[in-house]
Amino acid sequence: MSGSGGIATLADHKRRRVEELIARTSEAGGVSLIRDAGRRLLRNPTAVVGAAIILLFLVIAIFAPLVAPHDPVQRFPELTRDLTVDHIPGATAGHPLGSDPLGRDFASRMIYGARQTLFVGVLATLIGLLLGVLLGVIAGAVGGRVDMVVMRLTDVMLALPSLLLAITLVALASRSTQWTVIIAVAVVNVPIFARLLRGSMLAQRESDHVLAARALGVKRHDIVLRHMLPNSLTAVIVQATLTFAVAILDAAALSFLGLGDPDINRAEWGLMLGVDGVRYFEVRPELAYFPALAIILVALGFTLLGESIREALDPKNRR
Amino acid sequence: MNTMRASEMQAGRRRAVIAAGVVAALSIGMVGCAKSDRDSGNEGKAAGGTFIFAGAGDPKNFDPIFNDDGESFRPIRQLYDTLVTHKPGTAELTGGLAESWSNDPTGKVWTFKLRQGVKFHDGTALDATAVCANFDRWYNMKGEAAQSQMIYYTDVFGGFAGSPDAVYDNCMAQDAGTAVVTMKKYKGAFPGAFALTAFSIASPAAMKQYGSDTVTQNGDSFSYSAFANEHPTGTGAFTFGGWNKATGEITLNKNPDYWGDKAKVDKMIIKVIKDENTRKQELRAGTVQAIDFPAPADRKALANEGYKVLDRPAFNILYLGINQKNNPKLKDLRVRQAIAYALNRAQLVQTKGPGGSAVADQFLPNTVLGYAPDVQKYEYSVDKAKQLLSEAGATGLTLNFYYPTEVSRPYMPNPQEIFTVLANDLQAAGIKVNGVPRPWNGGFKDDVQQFGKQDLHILGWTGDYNDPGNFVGTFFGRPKVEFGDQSMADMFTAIGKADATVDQAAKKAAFEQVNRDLATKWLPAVPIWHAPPAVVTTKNVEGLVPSPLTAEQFNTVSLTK
Amino acid sequence: MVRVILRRLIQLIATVIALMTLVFFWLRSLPGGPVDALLGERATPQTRELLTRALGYDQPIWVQYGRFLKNVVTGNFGNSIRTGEPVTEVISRAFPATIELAVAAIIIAIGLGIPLGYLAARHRGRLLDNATIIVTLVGISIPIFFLGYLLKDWLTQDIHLFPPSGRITTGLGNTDVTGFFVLDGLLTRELDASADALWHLVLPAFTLATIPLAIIIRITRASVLDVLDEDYIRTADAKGLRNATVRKRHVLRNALLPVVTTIGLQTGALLAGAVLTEKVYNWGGLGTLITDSISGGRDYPVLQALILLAAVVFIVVNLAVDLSYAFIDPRVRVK
Amino acid sequence: MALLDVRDLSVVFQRRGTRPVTAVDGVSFTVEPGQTVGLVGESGCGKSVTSLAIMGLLPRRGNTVAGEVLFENTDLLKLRPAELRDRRGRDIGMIFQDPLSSLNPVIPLGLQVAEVLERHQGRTRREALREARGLLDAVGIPDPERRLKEFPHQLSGGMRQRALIAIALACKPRLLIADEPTTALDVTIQAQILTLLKELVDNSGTALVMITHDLGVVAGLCDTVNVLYAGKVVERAGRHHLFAEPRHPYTDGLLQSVPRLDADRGGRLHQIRGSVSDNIPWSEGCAFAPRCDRVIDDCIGETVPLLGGALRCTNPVPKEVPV
Repeated sequence: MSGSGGIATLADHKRRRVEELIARTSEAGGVSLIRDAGRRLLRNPTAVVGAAIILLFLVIAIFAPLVAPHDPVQRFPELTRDLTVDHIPGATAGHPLGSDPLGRDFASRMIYGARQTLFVGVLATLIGLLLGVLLGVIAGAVGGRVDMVVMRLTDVMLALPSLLLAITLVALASRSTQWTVIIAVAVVNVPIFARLLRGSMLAQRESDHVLAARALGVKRHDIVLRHMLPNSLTAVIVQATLTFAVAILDAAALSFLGLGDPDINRAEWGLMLGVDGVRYFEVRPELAYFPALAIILVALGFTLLGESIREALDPKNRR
Repeated sequence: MNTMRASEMQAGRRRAVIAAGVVAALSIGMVGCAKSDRDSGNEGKAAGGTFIFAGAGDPKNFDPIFNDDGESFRPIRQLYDTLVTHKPGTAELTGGLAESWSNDPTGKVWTFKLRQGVKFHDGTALDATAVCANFDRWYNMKGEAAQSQMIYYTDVFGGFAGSPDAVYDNCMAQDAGTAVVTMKKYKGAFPGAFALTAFSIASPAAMKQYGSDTVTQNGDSFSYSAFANEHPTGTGAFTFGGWNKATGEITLNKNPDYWGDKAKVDKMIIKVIKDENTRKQELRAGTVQAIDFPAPADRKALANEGYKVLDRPAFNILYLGINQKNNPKLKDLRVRQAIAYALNRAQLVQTKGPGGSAVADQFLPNTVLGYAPDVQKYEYSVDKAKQLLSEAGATGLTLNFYYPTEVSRPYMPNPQEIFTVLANDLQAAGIKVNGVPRPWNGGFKDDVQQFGKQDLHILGWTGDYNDPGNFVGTFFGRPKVEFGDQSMADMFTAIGKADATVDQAAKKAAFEQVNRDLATKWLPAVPIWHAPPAVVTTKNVEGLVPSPLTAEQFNTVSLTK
Repeated sequence: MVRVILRRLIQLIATVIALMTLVFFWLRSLPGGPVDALLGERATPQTRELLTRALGYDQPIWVQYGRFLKNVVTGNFGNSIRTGEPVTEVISRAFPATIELAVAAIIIAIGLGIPLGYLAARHRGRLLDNATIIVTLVGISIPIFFLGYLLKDWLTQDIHLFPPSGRITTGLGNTDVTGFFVLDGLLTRELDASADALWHLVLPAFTLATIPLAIIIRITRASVLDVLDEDYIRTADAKGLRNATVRKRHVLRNALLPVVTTIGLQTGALLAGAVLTEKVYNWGGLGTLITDSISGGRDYPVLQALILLAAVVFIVVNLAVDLSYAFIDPRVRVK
Repeated sequence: MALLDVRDLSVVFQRRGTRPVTAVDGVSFTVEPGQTVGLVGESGCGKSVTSLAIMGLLPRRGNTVAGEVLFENTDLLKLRPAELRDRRGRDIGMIFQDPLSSLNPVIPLGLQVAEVLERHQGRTRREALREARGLLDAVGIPDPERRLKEFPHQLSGGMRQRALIAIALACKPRLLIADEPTTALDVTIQAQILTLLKELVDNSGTALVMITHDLGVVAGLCDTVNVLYAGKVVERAGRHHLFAEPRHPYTDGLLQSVPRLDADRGGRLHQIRGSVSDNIPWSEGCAFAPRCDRVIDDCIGETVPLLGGALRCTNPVPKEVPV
């Protein structure tokens, strides 16, 4: 929209000039929040770095079978031949990173590690997120006694610091499997997501567009699903990216405490670092350094992205 | 809700400032101390005559009869003596508090000639009455709480006063120097079992004074007497100096009037460090002079750095247990043999065995009576395995393989790795393996020994005394859920007979036959390896003699400058 | 204020009871457990049965629960399965160790974190700022048990700069008054003991401090930046106040509000981190106790008490934080 | 001699990765001692930026200030930060738009008033607080003793603004800059605050720069008025002149868009077409052209000069010919 009414009287070339000038200025100005956020993300180097790391990680994870030279659980005679409890053979033909403590191809295990780590991280995050969001929505939307109960519940969970809760859960699970670890790490995040969602729900219940919708007589669940949830989700997404990093770190910590995934055939970085890496540190430090580095990188990637998304969405940084 | 006055605000700010100051000071202080203290730290090193030994776990208490684990026995062995003991570095019996002992033809009556002039730490004399007092104490122990904690006693002596299967009858003090112990029936365990640390002789006076027999149950556990915790009183080479639980230090002082070789160090501290890696690092840092159970992976490195790596002669066994109950196919000997052939034990020993470990072809080390050199060996052969399986019509067999987590035992330093390797071998021979991990105390022992849920499992044993009964007897002497109840009655009877044989030569022959049959006829389990646990000391530690029973006596240890 | 505290206390009790009941029934439903843990490899069926009766596990579950509750109310948590001493003793011995460690860590985290965060904010976008950001990010992303492991390997083995583990040099730790070794040394005038304890404290404290430090730096930086473009800072400048005054009186005080809350939340992280740090440095505290009571033999009595304690500490600390918050921020006080 | 002489002041914002934006574009005006000058314009016309630039309160990062700000013949822009701080609050006071956010929430009111006295008049805390009490009284805050210890959130909007005024005038500055001092307040309060301001500046002979978008305010107290559009002064005139016969179409538009009681009923209220965002750079002609009713070809092309230092328009509203 431009004041063409006024400039209509102008000579054509002048009018055209004016119109294009206006066009230029307005295009620089008002843009939608999301597009604007996206713009700022791309301009933000940290975001780009984070995204790049994650992308690489995903690619490796997805195409592990194609990238990896060998089967990660197979034991190779040429490696076991001079493998002893206090000597682990290094790089040899066909095994760029040499052997692991059981004569398996370490390089392949590192590569498949991406896959397993992704699996653990994603599942832990998703489960935590779904349960959390569900609780949060219910609490936030229904309010009243339900809200009270849910909040007490999260209180109980939050009363135990994250890793402690995970440890306890694993201990209480008696049988230790990969799933106990995933669940434990997931449950830890439930209250966080729940509170997050409840918070933004409550905030929105009073917000104009919801009030408007209510005034128009839109059904409650429609309001919740169509109007409130979408607006809360951005926050949830940010939290999720950050949670992922925490999840894989916690998984590693559990392995270190001997409470992690007991199946050492499974190539998962946390497991590799927490068990073999530490035990054989002096025999072959790479067994610790590589998984550790991988974990740090990925955790870093997700943190970077999460933080910069949050920053980008923060209205304070617009203009 | 009163609002804050401006003056308070000031105060608040002042507080903040002070806090900040303290913070700064402290953090600086720390670094400062870090520097200033490095030297004084190193002084702690070879402090005169103090020998610091890093153990792997907390003891329970110091009353011998209520204990059954090595970490409790280590200090107890220094504080007490047994009637019969082992020659240093071996499992051979020799005189302890008893200079000599004899056994009547029925094998039921044991006569001990006691050493003269031996005194307990409280000054009272060790004589026949004192010895009998100990035997009677054990036999007449009251209360389920106390009885349930006397693991070795129930195992060896069958039961308590009034129980039908109790082995002990009475103890007579013939004279001050002669104690005569009479059993209701012969038991092969003796005399070896008399050397068990659990059956150390304690001062009756002290036990009376400190109410040694009061074991009280509280919640899910038990608390023990002042005798067991603060005033353990025996005849040992060291006297009790105290147990600092906050730092995990047990202090033992030289006993100047010890009847045997007096301790060469004035003081010994047993420092509890649970993590094997940390034990090694403390050794390197020079804060301890010896560490128990080094990580197998570290032995070579430590040896190269000039530390003394002392191997204990292997006196343990790791086996692959086979439970015949759940899967009928396993009742077929050929299937069990196939499993034996399928396992590449040589490779396992080479790749995962702690230094000095060796493939086991029977369930007891060659130092033990009844070891048969000519048992069937089951050399690794996938083909034989496959062939046997197909003969037995057991191709495509799937087995539940239970293995423990959250545990490390001398015979099983790293269960997960061992399982992974074995499973791998079995898979190669066409046996599908379904691995089931269980926490050691969180279900493994239950599932395997109580409910027998498994088809296969790995477990092991460290011998207590030199007797085949203590090995094969414990495993296969009676029906056990672990290997599938009631199966193979002939095995039980054969072992029972061998165990009951009084004449040593005959007993030897009998057990040799048992071992041969275990390998060829019964094969209830597959022996994997004997893995000697080690002790590592600094160069300046002399005279530490590693014992196959991990029963080291530290009075012989000296520190050279 | 009083009402707030009361409400929190009630909430605390409720939480605790819920937790305990949960834990109790859960634990009882598990295989193995006390009986298994108490009996070594040599357990014979007889002893096992003896023990089950001695512990009253043959009685119906609700009877056991009743007994358990009665004990808890009377402050009796039973005896540790591993050591046989009263749980309260075991814990009261480990507690000072962890507090000593945690306090040292918090001191480091706050003492370094707030200044660094503030500086980073003041030098926004310059080298110092970017460096700090990167370091903190790595600090958050590194598995701290591994960090501790490396520090230990680098600084205690070839160069004996620090002791590898423990709270005090063997033999020196006989000055047990409060259980806080640094303090004990001072109290008993054995300064060398104190110094030694401090010296042992350095590595574990720094390891444990990593994450809180990183987070405090980030929060401080962020909130200082927020405060800097607040209107009232502009007002303060318009008054012509000296730069120092503006920072001390107007910027810092407001910027600290969110930091305080963070510190509160971090105590949780500290307790968790202690589990790892203490394992790495063989630090005889609550963390070690937790790991031991789980993997070292399912020591449920201790575990129960520990969970309870952790909850109480966490809640109490956060209450304290809220109160201190009310102390700094008048707006909260009035509501 | 002018108290404040702003010469060709321009401010350019340049944030990373964006085109530079000229917020203030060569603005010049003067303020005589005791005089009240208005800066008027829609939001975004650069009036607030001008005031901040004068005070040197613009964030250092990302913008460049050019021109001269002569306060009693010393160029504030050339002073070192420390020197500037000595003058702020002592020679020049300032009042801001949002009284709540402009007061520090965690510091009691008393201190916030007192600190400026401590700073510039070397008072001790006690003296300063006593004086502050008097100041609060002067700006009409009831029960000042109590208020001294209270926090901003405990005061009403009006009282907060009075407090800000008290702070700004604490050191009897010779110039007071009020940036939209009333927009955040209820109409009734607005009037009170304005009258308060008026009598305070009159009594103390303080010069006042009143920045507002509200011509009503201007009508109330300004001696001369500068109308800003897109960072430039487009018209400058004495209050009566401006209201009597606005020459610039923009000014005209503003005036007509003010509802008047004497307007004939039902006559629809005039409004200026479009919004601030649709204007063109001054370099291309008259920035207001796209929204202007009186736009002619000559408006587009090159920059329009400030004719006679009073009017920036090629085709102004004709003077009314007396009938």
